[in-house]
Amino acid sequence: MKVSEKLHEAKSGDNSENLSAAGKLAYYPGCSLKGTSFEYEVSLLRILEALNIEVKEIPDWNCCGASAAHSINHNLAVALPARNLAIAENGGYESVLAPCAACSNRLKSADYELKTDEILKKKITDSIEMPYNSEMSINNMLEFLIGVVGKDKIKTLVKKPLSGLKVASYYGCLLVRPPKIMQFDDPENPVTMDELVAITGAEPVDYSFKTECCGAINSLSKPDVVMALTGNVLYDIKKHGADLVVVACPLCHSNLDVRQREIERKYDEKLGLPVLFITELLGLSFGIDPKDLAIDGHMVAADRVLKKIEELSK
Amino acid sequence: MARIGVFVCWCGSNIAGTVDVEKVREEAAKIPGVVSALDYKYMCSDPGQNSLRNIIKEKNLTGIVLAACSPHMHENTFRKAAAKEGLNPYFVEIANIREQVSWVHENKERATAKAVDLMKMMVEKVKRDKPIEDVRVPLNKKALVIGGGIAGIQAALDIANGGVEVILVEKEPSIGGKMIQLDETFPTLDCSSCIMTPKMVEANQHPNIKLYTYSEVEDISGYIGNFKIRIKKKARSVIEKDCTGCGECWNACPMHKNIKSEFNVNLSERTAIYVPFPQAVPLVPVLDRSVCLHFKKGGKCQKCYDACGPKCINFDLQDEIIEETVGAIVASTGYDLMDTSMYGEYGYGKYKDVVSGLQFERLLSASGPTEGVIKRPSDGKTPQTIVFVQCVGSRDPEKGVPYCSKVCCMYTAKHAKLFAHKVHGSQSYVFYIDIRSTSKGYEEFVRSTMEQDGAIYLRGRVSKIYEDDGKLIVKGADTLSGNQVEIAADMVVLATGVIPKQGSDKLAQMLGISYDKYGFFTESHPKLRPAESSTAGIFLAGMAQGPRDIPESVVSGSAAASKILGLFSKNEYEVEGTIANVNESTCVACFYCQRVCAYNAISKKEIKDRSGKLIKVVANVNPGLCTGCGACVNACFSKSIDVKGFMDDQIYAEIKALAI
Amino acid sequence: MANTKTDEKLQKIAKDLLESGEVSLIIGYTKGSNSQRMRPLFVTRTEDADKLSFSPNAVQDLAVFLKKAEVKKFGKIGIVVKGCDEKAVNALIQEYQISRDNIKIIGVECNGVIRQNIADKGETNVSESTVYDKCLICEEHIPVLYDFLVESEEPKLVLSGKVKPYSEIARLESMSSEEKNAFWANEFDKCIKCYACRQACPLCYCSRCIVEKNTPQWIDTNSEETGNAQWNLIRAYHLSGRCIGCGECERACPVNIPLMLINEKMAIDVYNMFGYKSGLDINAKPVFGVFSENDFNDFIK
Amino acid sequence: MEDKDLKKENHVDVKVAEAGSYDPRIIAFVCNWCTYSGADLAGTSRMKYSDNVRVIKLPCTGRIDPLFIVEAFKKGAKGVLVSGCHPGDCHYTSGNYHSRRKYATFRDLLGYFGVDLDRVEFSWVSASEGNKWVSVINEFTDKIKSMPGKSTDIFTKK
Repeated sequence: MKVSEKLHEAKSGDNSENLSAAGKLAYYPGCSLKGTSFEYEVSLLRILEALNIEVKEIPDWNCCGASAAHSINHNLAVALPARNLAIAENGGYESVLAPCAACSNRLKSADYELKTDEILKKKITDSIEMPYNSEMSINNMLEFLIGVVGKDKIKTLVKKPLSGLKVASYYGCLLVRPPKIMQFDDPENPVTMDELVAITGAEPVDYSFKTECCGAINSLSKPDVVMALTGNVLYDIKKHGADLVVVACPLCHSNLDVRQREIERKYDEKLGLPVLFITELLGLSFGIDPKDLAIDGHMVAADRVLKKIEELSK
Repeated sequence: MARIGVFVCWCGSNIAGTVDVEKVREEAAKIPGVVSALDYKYMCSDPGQNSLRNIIKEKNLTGIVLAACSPHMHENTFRKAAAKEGLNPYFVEIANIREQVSWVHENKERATAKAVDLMKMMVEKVKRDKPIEDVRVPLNKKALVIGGGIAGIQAALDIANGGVEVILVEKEPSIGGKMIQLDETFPTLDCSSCIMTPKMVEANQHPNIKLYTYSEVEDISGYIGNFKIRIKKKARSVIEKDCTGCGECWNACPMHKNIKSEFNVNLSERTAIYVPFPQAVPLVPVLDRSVCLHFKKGGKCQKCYDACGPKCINFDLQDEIIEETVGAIVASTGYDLMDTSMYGEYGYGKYKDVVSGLQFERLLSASGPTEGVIKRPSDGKTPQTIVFVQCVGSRDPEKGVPYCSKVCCMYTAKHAKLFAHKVHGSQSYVFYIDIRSTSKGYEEFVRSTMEQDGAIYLRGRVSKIYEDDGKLIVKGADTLSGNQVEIAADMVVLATGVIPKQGSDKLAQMLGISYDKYGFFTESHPKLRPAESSTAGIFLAGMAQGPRDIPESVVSGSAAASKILGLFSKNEYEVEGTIANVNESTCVACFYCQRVCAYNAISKKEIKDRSGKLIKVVANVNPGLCTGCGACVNACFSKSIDVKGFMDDQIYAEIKALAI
Repeated sequence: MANTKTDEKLQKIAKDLLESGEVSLIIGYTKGSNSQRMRPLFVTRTEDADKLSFSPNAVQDLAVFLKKAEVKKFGKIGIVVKGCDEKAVNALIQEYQISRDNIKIIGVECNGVIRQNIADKGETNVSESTVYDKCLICEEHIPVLYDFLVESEEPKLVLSGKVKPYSEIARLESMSSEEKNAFWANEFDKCIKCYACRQACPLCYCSRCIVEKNTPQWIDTNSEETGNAQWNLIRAYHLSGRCIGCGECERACPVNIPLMLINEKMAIDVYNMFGYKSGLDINAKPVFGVFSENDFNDFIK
Repeated sequence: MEDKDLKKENHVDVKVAEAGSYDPRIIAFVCNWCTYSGADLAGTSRMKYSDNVRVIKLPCTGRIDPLFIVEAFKKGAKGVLVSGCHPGDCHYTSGNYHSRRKYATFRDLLGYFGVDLDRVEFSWVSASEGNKWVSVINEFTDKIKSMPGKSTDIFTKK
C-alpha cells in the first residue's frame, strides 16, 4: 500500500482534445473486420484518413471472445478482452476504438467487471500476466464518431451532401445494451446513428424496429427464426420508404444483407435494400470514390443508390 | 454541598430475589454526599412515594437516586413526586437494577455488585445535575399552509373554521392542485370539479383565510410558535381587486398559438394572458411575461390593456414580498408525475397517441380540450381500442422508482370504465403487475370495470409499442396464460408514477424537515406521528408525504389542522428543558454543531459591545427547535456546547464511578 | 542577495495591494538571518514590500498566523502561500474562520521545500532526497485557489520513485497491536506536553483547547505516559479529515515525534472511506459535517 | 434455536469456572431510544446474559463521544461497546449516521495506536431486539474473556 499511490486519484483523460497527438487512439479490429466485413475496415480507414486521425492497431491482438467464450467460461470471457485492453493501456493509449458492436460490447463488459470486482481483477491480471487499471475509454463506432471525433469535425468534411436520400439506421442489440455497461444513447430509442445520417445530408427515416433483434446468434442453427426476425426489420424499413439501411455491426450487416435474397424468396416480396456500414455512408458524403469504400463488396448491390446519389448531386 | 437520598426498591421479590437490596443500601450510605439511604418493598406505591417525599423534606435533599426499575417505567412518577416537594424534577436519577440487573442475571453476589455500580454511577450523576427548567415558547396563533391542493385547502379550511387565521400560499395562478384537473373520481364517479370548486371558493371567501396565489414561500426562519416567513407574490400584471374575470383580455390576446396549456397537460393551447381553467380561484388572469409580446417586443402590444374595461392590467407591476409571522406550518406541496423518457420503448413523446394518465383525464373532462369527447391527439378520431399500461415508472427499481404509486390501479380502472361508458362497443386492455384496490368500495369498482364494462386485464408488462398503419401495436406478455400478446390499439394510456413536487427537497431544506431519498417529506414517526414532520410546529399533508388518494389527502389535511388547533389551544408551547447550551466564551464559531444538527436549531449569534461593534460570532441554540440529542456536543472540538441532562462532566463522573 | 524574478513579482503584487488599500497587511516570507532560512514577514507599509522573498527554504506554513487575534484585527489580509499552505486557507474558509472576501491569496508555485535540518547543513539542491515527504506526494504545486499566482523559476521536482514518502505508515500498519502499542508508547514517552504541535497548526484554532477544559478533565495535563497518548490521540482525531498535511506540527515538535505518520494515515483512511480530501474546495462540506446513508458500515454488528 | 441453546450452555460453563478467573469490566454506551429499550426488553423477557457489562445511557449515539471510550479504558474497562439505533431508525433522524462516520475514523486511529480492535465493539440494537442485545453482550464478553493478555493499551498505566 503505497501512500503516494493511494492519494493519487486516477486522472481521467479527455479524449475530445489532442486528436492529432498520434498514438493515443488504439484500434481493435476484431475478426469480422479482417474477414467477412472487410468493407467496414476499408471504409473506416478511408474516412479516418480523410479526418486526419491516426489509429494504431493493437499489436498481437486476440479474439474478443464474443461468439462463444462468454457463454462457456466466464473467466475466459473476461480474460480475452482484458488481454487486448491491457496491451493497449500498457502501450500508453488513452482510448480504444472497437468498430464491431460485438467486440466493443465484450471489451466494455470486461472493463466494467474488472472495474467493479477487485477479486476478479486480481485473478484476470494474474492470468494475462499484465496489469490493467481500467483507465481507457472504450468506444464503439458511433461513440467514437460522435464523442471522440465530434459532429462538428465530421460536418466540415461533408463535401457531397446526400440530400434527398432516405436512410434507415439499424442499431440492433449490442450497441446500446445492456445500458448499465454501455452507458451510451437511449437503449430503447437510440438516435446517434440518425444524427450521423443527418450530418451526411441524407434524411433519417424513423421506423419501429430500430433495436429489434436480427436473430444474430441463430444465424447458423435456426435460419428460419433469423429470416422471420430480420424480415420484420427489413419490411418495416421498406414500408417507411427508406432507400437504404446503415448499420454499425458486422453481424447485423450479414443478416440484413446476406439473407435479404432468401427473405425476399421466402415472403415473396421484393426488398432491394442495400445495407451499408455507417462509415461507408460517411465516406460517400465526404466525396470518396465508392470503390475506395468497398461498396461493391455487398450482396445487395448498391448501384441504384449510388446512381441516385449521382443524380441528386447534379 | 450535595445532599443525596438513595432509595432502593425491592419490587417485591423482582429485585430483592436476585439483588441484595440491603447491601446496595449499605453501600449507598457510604458514599460521600449521601445523607439518606433507604430500601422499600415498592417505591412506586403510594406509601413508597410518600416516604420519598417525606425524606426530601426532612433531610432537605438536593437530589435523589432510585435504584429500581427502568427509567422508562417510573422516571416520570418519581420526578412528579419530587417536584411536589419543590425539588427540580430533573434532580431525580434512576439506577435500573430490575430490567438490567435482577431480571437478566442469576448470581446474586455478582448481580448485587452490578446493582451497586449502577447506583454509584447515578449518585455521581445526580450530584452534578443542574436545575433544568422546561422552556416555554410563546405562540403566534396564525398558521401557514404551503400548497393549495385538496390537502392544503382542507387543512386551511379546518384551521380557519377553528377560529385561527391561515395564510394559504399557492405557486400556481389558481388553487385546486391536481384534483381540479381530474374528471371523475373513483370509486363513486362524482365529478371532481363539482366537489372541488365549492371548497376552493370557500377557501377564497373565508374571513380567516388569506390567499396568496401565484406566490411562493421564499424564506422561512424561526421555530415553533414563531416562524418568520417571506412570501414572494409574483407580478401578475393584473390588479386583482379590480378584475372582474370577464375574459375580455385573454380573448384579445394575439398570442394564442404554441403556448401549451399546463392545465390541459399540453393537449391544448392558451394565450399569454390567461386563466388556467374557467373555474379558477381567484378568477383573475395572469400575464405570462415569458411569452407576452408586450414584454418580448418592447411594449408595443397592449391589446389586453385596451380590451380591459376596468383597466386593471398594469404591465409595470413588480414582484411583491410579503412578510408574515406564524406559529405553525402545514407543508402540502403535492406531487408531480414521473417523466417517462426512460421508457424509450413506449414512445411517449414520439407517438402522439401515447398519452399519460393525467392527459387522458383531461380528454375525459367536459371542461377539457375535447369537451369530454374522447379524441385521440393525432387525428381527432374517437379511439375504439385503448391499451392502458400500469406501473410506468412505479415498482420499477431499474428505470423508475421501487415504490407503488398507489393511485394508478384505481384511476386506470376508472379510465377504462369511463371509456366504456363514453364509447359504446369499445374495448380496453389493462396491463398490470398486481391490482391494489384496498379501500372501501375499491375492489368492487375494479371488479365491475372488468365484469360489467368488459375491460380485459392482462397480468404482465408491455415490452414495446410501435406504430403500424395508424395503429399502435402494443407487444406484451400475458403471464397468466404464458403467451406473448400483440394488441393493435388506437391509443395507449400510460399510468405514470407519482413523484414529489419538483423543488420539494429545497423547501424541506428551507423548513428544516427531513425527506426521504425520493424527496417525500418524512413523518416524525411513520405510525404514531404521521401528521408531524421532524421539526416541531411543521406538519405534513397530502401527496407531499407519499402517494395517497383523495380521501387520504383530505384526512391528512384535517389531521394537520387538528394538530395545529390543539397546539394553539394553549398560549405557550412547552419544550423539555434537556436541550443544548453554548459556552459563548469559548465558542470559536466553526459551526460544526450547525452542520450536524438535524433540526436547524443552531444559528449564528453576533455578540456586540455597547457601541454596537461586533465582538464575536458564536453558535446559538434555538430552544424551540432543539431536541437535546447531543450530536452538536460531539461535533464541537473545544467542548463549548453541552446538553442538559447529559452533561459532559456527568458522563465523566459516571465512567469514573466504574473505575476499577 | 539579489532579488529573483519571483521576489520581484511578489513585491509588485504586495505593493499594489497595499497601495490600493485592498489589504492592510501582507504576510509573506523574507530572507532569514542565514542564507538557508526564510522567516515570516508582516508588511503593512508599501516600502517594506521590497523585503518579500520566496525560495525553497520557505518552509513555514504562514496560514497559522490567520488564527491569531493580532493578525485578524487587520481585517483585509494578503498572504503568500505554497500549494500545501493554501489548503489550510481553504479549510479555514470552509470552517468560517476567515471570509474569502477578506483574504487575498498570493499563491506561489512550489516544487518542493528543502528539509530544514539538512538545509541548515548547507544543502541547497531541491531533489527528491532533500525535500519533505509532503512534497513527494504533493498534487498542488500550483495552489488550488489564488488571487495572484507567482510561477516558480525552480525546475520541476523529478521523482524516480526510489524515495518512498511516508513509508513508515505501511510498516506500522503491518505490525501487530502489541508492536504498534510499543512503537507509539516509545514515541509518546518523549512528549513533554509543550503543545508546540498545536500552536504550529493552522487548523488548531480553538480559543480553549479541549486539553484545557477541566470540568471534566478528559485529558491528563501532566506529562506522563497515559496523558501523552491521550493528547496525541485527540489531537490527531480532531484533525482527521481536516489536516491538510503541511507538516508544521512535526517540524515544531522539539522531541521529534513523527506526527505526520498519524496525520497522513488519517488522511488516507478518510479518503479511502469517504473520498474526501481536506482543503481542496472552499465550498465543500467538511467530511465530518455531513454523512451518507451508504457510509462504511462493516465494523458495526 | 439450537445455536442459541448451545450458547446458553457455554455461558453457564463460563460462570462455573469464573471464580478466580479473568473477570473483565465491560462498559456499554447506549442510546436511550433503541438499545437501552432493547436491553430493557431483554429484562422484561427474562433473558439471561453476562453480568460483566455496565450500561451508560445517553440520548443518542450522536452524543457518544470517542473520548468516552478512551476514558473507559483509562478507568480499567477491558471492552467498550457503543450501540444505538439501526441506520434509518434514529430517533433524532441522523445522530447515528454522524457517529458512524466518526467512529469509522476513530476506530482506525485506535487500531493504529495499537489498541486491539477486538476490544471496541459497535452494534445497532433496536428496541425490539432484546435477543440481539443478549447475543451482542455475551459474544463480546466471551471475546474479551478469551484475550486477557491482549488487554493493554497506551491509555492505561502499565
